[in-house]
Amino acid sequence: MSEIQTGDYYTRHFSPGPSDDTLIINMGPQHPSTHGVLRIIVELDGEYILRCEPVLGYVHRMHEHMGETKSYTQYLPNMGRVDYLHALAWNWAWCGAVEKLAGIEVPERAQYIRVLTTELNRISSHLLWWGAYILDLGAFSPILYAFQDREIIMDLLQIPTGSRLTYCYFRFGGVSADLSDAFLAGLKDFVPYLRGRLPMYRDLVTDNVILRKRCEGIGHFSPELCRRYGATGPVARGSGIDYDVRRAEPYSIYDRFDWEVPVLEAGDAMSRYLIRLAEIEQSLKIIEQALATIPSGDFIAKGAPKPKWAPPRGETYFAVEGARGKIGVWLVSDGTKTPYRVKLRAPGYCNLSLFAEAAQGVLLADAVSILGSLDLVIPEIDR
Amino acid sequence: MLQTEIIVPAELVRLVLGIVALAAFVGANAIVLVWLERKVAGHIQRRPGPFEVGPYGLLQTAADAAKLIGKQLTMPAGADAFLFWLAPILAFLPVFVLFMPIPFGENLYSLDMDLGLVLILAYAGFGVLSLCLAGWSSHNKWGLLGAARAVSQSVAYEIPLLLAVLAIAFMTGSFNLQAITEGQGPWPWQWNVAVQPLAFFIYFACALAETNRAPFDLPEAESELTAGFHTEYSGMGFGLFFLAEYANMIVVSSVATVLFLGGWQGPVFSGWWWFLAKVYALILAMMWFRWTYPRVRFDQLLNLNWKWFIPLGLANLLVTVAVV
Amino acid sequence: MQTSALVLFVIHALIIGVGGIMAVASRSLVRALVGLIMTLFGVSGMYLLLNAPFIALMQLLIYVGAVVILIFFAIMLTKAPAGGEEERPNQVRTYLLALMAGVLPTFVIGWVVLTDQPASINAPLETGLKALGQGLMEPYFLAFELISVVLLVAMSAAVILAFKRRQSR
Amino acid sequence: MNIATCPFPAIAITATDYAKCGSTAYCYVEPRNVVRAAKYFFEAGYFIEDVCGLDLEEGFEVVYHFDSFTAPGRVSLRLVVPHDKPVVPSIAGVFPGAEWHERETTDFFGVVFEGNPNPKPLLLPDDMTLHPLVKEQKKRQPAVNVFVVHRLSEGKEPTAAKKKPADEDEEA
Repeated sequence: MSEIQTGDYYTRHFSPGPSDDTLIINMGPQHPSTHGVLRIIVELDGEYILRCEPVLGYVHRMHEHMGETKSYTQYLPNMGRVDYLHALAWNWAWCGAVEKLAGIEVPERAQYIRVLTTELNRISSHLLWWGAYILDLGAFSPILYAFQDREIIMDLLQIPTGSRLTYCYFRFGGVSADLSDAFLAGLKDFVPYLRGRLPMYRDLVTDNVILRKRCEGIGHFSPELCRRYGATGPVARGSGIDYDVRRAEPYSIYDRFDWEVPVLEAGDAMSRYLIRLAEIEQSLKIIEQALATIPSGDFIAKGAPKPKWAPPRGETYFAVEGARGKIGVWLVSDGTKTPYRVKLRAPGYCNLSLFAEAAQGVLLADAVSILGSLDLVIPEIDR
Repeated sequence: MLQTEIIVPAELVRLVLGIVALAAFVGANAIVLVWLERKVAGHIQRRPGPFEVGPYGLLQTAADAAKLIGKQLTMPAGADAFLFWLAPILAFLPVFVLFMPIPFGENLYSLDMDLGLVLILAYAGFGVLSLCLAGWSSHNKWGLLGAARAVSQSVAYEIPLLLAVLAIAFMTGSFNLQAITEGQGPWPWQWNVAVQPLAFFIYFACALAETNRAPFDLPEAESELTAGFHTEYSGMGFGLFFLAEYANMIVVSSVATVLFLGGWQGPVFSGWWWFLAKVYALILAMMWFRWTYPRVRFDQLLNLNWKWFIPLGLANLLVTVAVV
Repeated sequence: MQTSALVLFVIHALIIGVGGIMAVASRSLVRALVGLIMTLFGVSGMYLLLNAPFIALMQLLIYVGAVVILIFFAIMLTKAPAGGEEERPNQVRTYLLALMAGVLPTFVIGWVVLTDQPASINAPLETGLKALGQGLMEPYFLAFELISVVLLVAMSAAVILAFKRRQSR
Repeated sequence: MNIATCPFPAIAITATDYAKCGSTAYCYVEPRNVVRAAKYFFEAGYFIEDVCGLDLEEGFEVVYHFDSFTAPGRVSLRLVVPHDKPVVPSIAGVFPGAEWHERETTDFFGVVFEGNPNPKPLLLPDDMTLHPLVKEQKKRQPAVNVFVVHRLSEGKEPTAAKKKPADEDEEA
């Protein structure tokens, strides 16, 4: 071949295999099914993937460095931008880490508010994933049905949080505003409404024979694979690993509610799909119980930190269950107003890292299905 | 000076008039269909669809056409210019030939040909050719993959399509579309679909595959291949592929109407309106499928063809021959 | 009608000729293929001139719709080795041989036509489909079956090749 | 876990208050023993949570968080490498998931993970030479200033217990 160097750094360092008949192709960063700006360099034999390598960093914003330059309160809005689909879980992860470090008690009502809004946010994240995944498989309509339901959630969450997507609602020691009656009434109506919609989704999409053929047996992840790559969330639970941070590392008041962790053994894309749908139902269950038992009281602790507050020195690790898996925040403080080190463990990052191994030898169309079933949010992966 | 007597045969006049009329028909229909597709998609997806431009958004397509025409035509570096621009033209031109033998009414056809059906089948092959050329010449790997898919898909699906069509031809004993129409009665139970439901099913499935409509839209498969064979086309280059897709939809629906649904005959007031109604019903069904089903995978598509459609088509043909 | 027939003949001959030259002379395989299609298209027009529409349409259906597409497929799936035979300029000897390969058959056919002129009909008659089918199944049955044997052999060979490739994967 | 029963050569093991700092134990090892430690955690059924860096006055601290799906209780495996020669053996051969975390740490801190199967920049551009999380000299803190180790029962500061160097020559 000619000596002219083509491609960029990553393509040049992606050494092709020994065969002459393969095709090296850039899937992304502008590709319809990489959900944003993920890029995957793929070596294809026909339509079979021989090898692939994800290339990240196209929306990398160095949130961890921002954490070292901003004060604790100033860093709060960053969380909604890490994973914009389940922003409240990240809110919670950051607030929880700081509260754990400084030993701040969260009032009872604030705990309930956090559970209610986070679970609602989880449903909206799963709904969006559901639509987007079916879109990856080539059906256009379900995503708009999902958006219709998600719209109600966003309208609801707008009432207490004031924003629709990148929420910044939690504060150290509570939340920024109390839940209004309009929100509580709306939520009360929403639970049976969504329950009524779910059977329709099942009839329309889940039982569709083409969808089943595209998901069943595709992208099999063994529990061992999940463990080696540290996959968590629906990806791990779809592979038979009974692991949910809300149960395994209990935080807040999740132990008061009666709910289950859905686990399926199959480990294929279909089981991940079903897990997420089942999680919507479980979240509804939690919301229903929390709505029934929400106490009155303060929505933020009396001695909640002021903006220029500095926590004691020390370090802590706090994890919450996000829609995509285990969100972890490792926080090191040197006792000043800015954190010494913030490490954000993004679940999507770990889940995606197993893709290169899982996609070996599958068809390109199946790779799209696997990629979709991982539920990627690229800003969260790149941070 | 040589005196030549110019004889213009009536058949030629009919042909020229027919082609002009067909060009208008195809153009008008494509515009209506694009609008219809968006409206159908909109209503399936619980949104209004286009409704800003003109009444009910009727002028939306015109606005889009103006936009497409106004856009710069770009070509990637390293592409084969001749083939690159030949492909969209080749996609659209044969469409006129395909329409010629179709009888829209008792006397409404532009070419009365004994081999009308064969003519349509023969020229339908050019569509695939244009897809291949487009994918290959655009110097794009996604385009190449799309072209490879287009080839194997259409080669595979042409066989059961032919088998289904042959069953009807055997029954009628003619390739003349007018004769096939007249071989059926005006009432639905006299149509070929009542006698040959399997052939109709196979034909319609294959027609979806041949026109690259969902769930068989693998050559473009935008979630896998970005846009497949027409990834690199801009402006009217893309527009011609788009028009050809809709024109092909009308063609396959028209042929299905003639072969299986009694053509222009209806229980009352037989005429071209019946023909159009049937064609549009089929097209609506195609749109309905597209906006409902996920896309099948490539090997599933081929397996479906080789393991089900071809054996079924052959069996159907054998039974038909035995009965006839 | 004679003049118009002649004009049409010339047009088709030109299409065939240009297509042939394109098929032989172009560097790119796909362009050569387009030339081949042009030739086949012209030939099909010739059949139409001979009042044999069925053969003309079959020519398009089988050659353009299937054979050429398959060749296309083969071209897309194989990569010409860089610096292979096709890339070097041809030698004079090759051109001479090519010219001979083209001219010799013309001479033979021309000679046969000139010495033993077949009885020609001014306006060719259209043979009905039925007659065509009967002709294939009755007097020319053996030839017809032999062709199908050839196709069968080709098909089995293709299957065997495909299986070998699949096993090596 | 206990320093005496620890199956891999560790420098110090501190049992910590899980409720306060989110880990059950901090386990300090020499950089060259990290692969053996990772192997132990792999065989014990842990999964890798993340690999983080931390810039301290003593050097770069690399922290591996391991957690278990079945019996929760995070263990953080730690090691310190000097600023001028930040080289750590890669554990990607044991936990393939560590590959990305290690590459990320290389991007942010310039810590080199020897033996990483794909040592390219992951999150930062390939031509970037700056390591954004490396602190200026005057902003670096010594470890004592940031670590308050919450021991389980006694409130004493941890004492670094040296392990016998008998089996330290085994490299993975």
